[in-house]
Amino acid sequence: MSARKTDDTSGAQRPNQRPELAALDDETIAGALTRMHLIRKFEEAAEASYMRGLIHGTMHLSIGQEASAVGATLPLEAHDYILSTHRGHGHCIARGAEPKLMFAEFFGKETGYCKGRGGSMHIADVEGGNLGANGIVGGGLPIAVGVGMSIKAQKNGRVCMVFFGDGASNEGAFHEALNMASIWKLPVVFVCENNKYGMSMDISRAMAVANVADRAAAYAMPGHSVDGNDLAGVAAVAREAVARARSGEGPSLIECKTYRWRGHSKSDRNLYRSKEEIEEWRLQDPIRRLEDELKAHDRFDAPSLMKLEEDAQREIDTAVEFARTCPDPDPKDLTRDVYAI
Amino acid sequence: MSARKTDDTSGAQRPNQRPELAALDDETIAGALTRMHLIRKFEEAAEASYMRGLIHGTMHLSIGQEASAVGATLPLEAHDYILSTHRGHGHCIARGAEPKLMFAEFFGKETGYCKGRGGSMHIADVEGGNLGANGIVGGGLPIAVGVGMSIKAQKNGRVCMVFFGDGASNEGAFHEALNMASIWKLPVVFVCENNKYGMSMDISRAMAVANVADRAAAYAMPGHSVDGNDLAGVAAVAREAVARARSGEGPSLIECKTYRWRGHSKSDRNLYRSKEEIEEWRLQDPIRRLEDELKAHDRFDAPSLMKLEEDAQREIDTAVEFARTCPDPDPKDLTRDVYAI
Amino acid sequence: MPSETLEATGDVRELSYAEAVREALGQAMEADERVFLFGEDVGVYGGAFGVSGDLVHRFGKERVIDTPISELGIAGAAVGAAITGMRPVLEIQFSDFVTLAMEQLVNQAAKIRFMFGGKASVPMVVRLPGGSGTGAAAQHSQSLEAWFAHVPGLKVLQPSTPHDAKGMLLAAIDDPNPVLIFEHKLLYKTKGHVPAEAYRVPIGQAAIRREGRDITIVGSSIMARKAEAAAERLAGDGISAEVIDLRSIRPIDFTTIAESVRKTHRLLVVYEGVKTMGIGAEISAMIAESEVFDFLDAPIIRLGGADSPIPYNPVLEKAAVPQEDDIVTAAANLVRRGEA
Amino acid sequence: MPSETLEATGDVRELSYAEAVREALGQAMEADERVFLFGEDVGVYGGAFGVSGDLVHRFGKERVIDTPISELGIAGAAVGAAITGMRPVLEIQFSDFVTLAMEQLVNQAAKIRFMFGGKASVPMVVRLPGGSGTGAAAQHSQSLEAWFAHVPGLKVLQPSTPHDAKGMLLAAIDDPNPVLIFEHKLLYKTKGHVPAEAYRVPIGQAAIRREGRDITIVGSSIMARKAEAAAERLAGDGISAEVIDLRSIRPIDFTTIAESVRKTHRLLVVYEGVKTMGIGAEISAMIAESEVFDFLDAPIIRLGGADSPIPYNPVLEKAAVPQEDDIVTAAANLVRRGEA
Ligand SMILES: Cc1ncc(C[n+]2csc(CCOP(=O)(O)OP(=O)(O)O)c2C)c(N)n1
Ligand SMILES: Cc1ncc(C[n+]2csc(CCOP(=O)(O)OP(=O)(O)O)c2C)c(N)n1
Ligand SMILES: [Mg+2]
Ligand SMILES: [Mg+2]
Repeated sequence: MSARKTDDTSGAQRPNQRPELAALDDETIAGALTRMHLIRKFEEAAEASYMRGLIHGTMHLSIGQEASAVGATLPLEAHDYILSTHRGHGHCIARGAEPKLMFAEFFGKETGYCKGRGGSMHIADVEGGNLGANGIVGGGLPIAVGVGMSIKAQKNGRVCMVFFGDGASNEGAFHEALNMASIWKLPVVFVCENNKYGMSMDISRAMAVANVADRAAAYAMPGHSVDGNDLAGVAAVAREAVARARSGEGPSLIECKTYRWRGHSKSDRNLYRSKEEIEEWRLQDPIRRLEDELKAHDRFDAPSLMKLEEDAQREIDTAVEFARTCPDPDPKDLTRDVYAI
Repeated sequence: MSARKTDDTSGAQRPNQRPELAALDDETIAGALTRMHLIRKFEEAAEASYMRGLIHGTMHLSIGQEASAVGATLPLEAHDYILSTHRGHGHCIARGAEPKLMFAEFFGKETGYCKGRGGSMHIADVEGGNLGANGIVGGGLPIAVGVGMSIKAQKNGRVCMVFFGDGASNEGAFHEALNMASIWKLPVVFVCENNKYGMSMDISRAMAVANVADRAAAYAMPGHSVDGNDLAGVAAVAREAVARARSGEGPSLIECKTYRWRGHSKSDRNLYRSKEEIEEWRLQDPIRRLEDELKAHDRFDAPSLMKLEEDAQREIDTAVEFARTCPDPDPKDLTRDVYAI
Repeated sequence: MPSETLEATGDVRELSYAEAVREALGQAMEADERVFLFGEDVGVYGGAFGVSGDLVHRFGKERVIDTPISELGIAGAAVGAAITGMRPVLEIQFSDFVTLAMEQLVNQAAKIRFMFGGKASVPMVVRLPGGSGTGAAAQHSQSLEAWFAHVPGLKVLQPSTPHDAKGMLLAAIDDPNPVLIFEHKLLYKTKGHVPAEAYRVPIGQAAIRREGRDITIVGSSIMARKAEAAAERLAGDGISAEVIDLRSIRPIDFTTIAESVRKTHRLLVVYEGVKTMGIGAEISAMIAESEVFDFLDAPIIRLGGADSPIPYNPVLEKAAVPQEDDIVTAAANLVRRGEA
Repeated sequence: MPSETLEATGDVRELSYAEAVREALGQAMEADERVFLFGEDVGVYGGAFGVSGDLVHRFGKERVIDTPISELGIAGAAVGAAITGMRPVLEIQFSDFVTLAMEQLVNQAAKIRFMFGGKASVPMVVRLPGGSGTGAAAQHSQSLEAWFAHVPGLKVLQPSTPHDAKGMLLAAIDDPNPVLIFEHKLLYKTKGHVPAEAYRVPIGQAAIRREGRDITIVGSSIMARKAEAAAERLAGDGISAEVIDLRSIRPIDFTTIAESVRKTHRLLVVYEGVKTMGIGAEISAMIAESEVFDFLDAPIIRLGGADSPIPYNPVLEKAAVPQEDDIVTAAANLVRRGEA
């Protein structure tokens, strides 16, 4: 989905709809929905693969958070950059990664994005503008500052969007990065996916302010807190922040309030939250919410929505099959990629 | 100076004076002035010793910042803690350290506070509640959190006051420490001595907000910005913050706006600031300002003020003489203090 | 596990390594109210590796404290608590994250006592789960203990058995200095005999896990266990290997190693950290510069981690650190070389 | 300084080490607009040790960038700039402060290429003034280079002469990998011959500073200079010492050292970092496990920093690191021991 399309109408042709939704044309919406489905199906297949013993390490699933990944990246252009997190499958797919190469990575295959060296927590596609997931909470934040410095030095008009969690916003790296981006007016958009927990730590125990976005004040940068399960709402806020970044006005902090349906990782026994809470948030399913709204406005009918979902499922099924049959790396190549020559 | 004395009048007997000054009785004022003189004279003697080759390393002088060190610590009680910085001579003296043992340390002598192992940047007096200067910018901030945890666990009613500079407030340590102190409502008072520069970096280049105190909002803690060259003003704000900490309501952030007259350290050629700026700030001399105000209100006459200054000078002169004649450590004791047994 | 049964007294049970650590924590907290536990998800979650388990329910949230994700801050908090009368035990969730806390551990914890002329002490313990083998890739699998062995003022331990995990942790909590304990993640589920009482395993003493004549194999952490298994196989080939479990890497028990090498004339050192500048380098160098040098009949061989980050793919991951087979082969080669 | 005059071509001047570094920076920035310099007070202040000097006036504030005091952040910024086409050169004001930046250097810079399957590179340079001797005490005097020599993915240099300071920095800026350069503060004012053109000193090659027959002395950074001076004195006592300046500690030039030891049969390694787990441990271990072992006539002796933080008092401070006298004594003892 290109960002230009999303701005074509300003909702003029869709007067009954709230402006955030009206701003997105049908093609854009279809593309966004497809990506949300791909993310959801990717995660489900990842989980199933884990159960079937196809996966060696751990993984962090973002089911329930699809609107934030897809909405935030919607205004990005092809040459823009993202930096992602340990819970990064969604950001990858949102940025246009190929699920089959992601699965290949996930299965540790030589054909994977990182030739099986990185795995779930390190999927990257530098050529494609995805500068990598990160196993270190908050690890991408200072890197984003440097990317912003590059963009500024190279005057190439790009934008860098960096994702991180609510938990990450208590790392010193958060503070240093937002401060530097702000003083140098770097073209960086900081997107906090506040899913209420840093592993088992409820955000209300981990910080004294109500919103991560409140912290933007410490850097004199705009802070937006948005319903992270509302694709159109996230996209609207992101569009503003990306435009601001691109025009040289500096960084913004966006907080998407959302929720992860699954445990933090496979070792999580959900001792720190209630079934009721999880159930409540499942009712806020970002995909169903968007579909329902589109149907209510007669923009898409049920069969065409169903088709988007089925197509996504098929792509994921094919991707898993592709990945399973790919070759493992050769141990003799162990040190091949340590140094560039 | 005990804190109890400072609260005896609430200024009732000194109606013409602003409340911050009125709140301080004569004994308190005399004690505070003495300490400010001691700091000033200590720093001048330190500088002179450096010129005479008595000192081996570098040093960071706090001339011009005396009101912040003395004012902030004025409400502390004997058993309270402080943590200081690389520019820490003033905090030490304010907390009641003996100049002769400080000079002994400064000259690297076995009789110094740290037996000559620490030097200017590490003067500590753990028994006396001074948990140490710190060579690492922001290094004391996370330590203060742990001291706060101790106080809370031991329910001993103490308070920990930690000093740091404007430059330090851009370290990740600042963010992590203020956040933790806030969520746990620890009895910590964060005192930022904003002297406009972190070495050569003007605060307006180093951060985008106007005041360090503005950052308190990110931790839902009170933030006070105060004229750091006004002893009475600093003391008033500190009194409030210390009381808040002691009563279990949690930490505060105080910003004392002040200025260092000397260069950052001995290698500083003052290329980053103008003579005019330095001159302007010299007119804001915290000692003379206080003296003038006291004289204007007829609380002290010129001769008694002069005597305080002369006594301080004498104490410093004696201290230097004492320190010069003390023995160097014995190299065979090099590893003696590495491990506790 | 001969040394365990030897050292055990009183009521001895089979516990996992993780359970042994938890038991030590519980006993220390029961015995001394200055002791408290903190770190990310050590509370109701029970710790990322289940080590703290139910401790929060036994001791309450004031003594088993979940922290924000602020590694530098929590390390500094440990320092502050330690110098003012507490006995903090900090868990760094994965040892890789200690990269964020180096300042406080190295510049503050390790140096405060010295910088203050011996007038303060910093009795804190940091537990650091480390090592590869779980498919967690390059940023969650490192073995960084060698860095800390380079820092005067710290003590650094690598217990390899449930018995030592408990006894060394209790010794560390007693110790008036900052002690770092690297726990290999793959050891958490391994079982062994653990006495019920609160015993101490002294810091700075290696353990001879198996006596032998032909070669000394020094292993640390999980490699001590692999070395034991390898020695068993070597015995089948007629090679008598003495296996030393290093246990403490700062200080290092030079005497035990030196005596063994004096007897066997050959030394193989096995460790999981990157071979270059890993702890085996120090052991080799200590022996090579001592009088024991004259007793050596063959070069001192090190088996350490490959010169690469830890890869995700499990085949590569295994290839990146010494395996039992590698130890058997290296030991056999070394013995044969000495004989040729 | 024989090797310098040997390597020099064209216009050769006397420059200080600091001037040589500055010249390299200026030439790199002139030749390649991707190169930029940043760090705390590198701009109008000219750098804490005066290294950047007037560069901000020559290249402007966009390319010589003062940063806030945020070591983790600036290290990460270097990584981000490097992976997106720039060639950042970062100054960490004192190498001690790198303790705050380990995460980005070790988990990110060193591993990104590997974790991404070779699909990215991280061409960045970090300059780290280090070492003792200035009375700056324990938190401003460390020699931490050994830590980084333990990290695959990094390159680590310790030039000891103005000539190498310039040539190795230019090579580092060309290098597509993250390169850390530890500069000893006491070397900044030392002078030496420096060619005017932009030459490179290859990374990974040690330099033989003096040829000899009786003993090989390997020194790194300032200790290479002290070893040269010691060798001169030893010559007066009839001992012919070969002096090798290590220059690069990751990778280490094993071949040059091995060849020398094969000839002299004795090895003394001198470095300022704490002896235990310092770089001398690796050199000793490399030799002890190689075929060169059989050529050794005496133990491999290491002279390194004392097992203590660096003290403030100047007498203690000197006692804490190897001095010229120590080198002379150790070398003489070693040669005599071999002969006895
Ligand atoms: C520096 C660091 N500390 C701790 C961890 C372990 N860890 C991984 S994810 C996580 C929780 C992160 O919370 P948040 O930032 O809110 O992201 P979320 O998992 O909720 O998406 C923790 C503690 C880590 N990977 N890196
Ligand atoms: C972590 C760290 N970074 C850099 C330095 C070098 N340094 C010492 S003081 C200083 C400036 C500190 O500024 P500020 O916090 O405002 O305190 P001030 O010197 O103005 O009192 C710097 C950069 C240091 N000591 N520690
Ligand atoms: Mg979260
Ligand atoms: Mg300042």
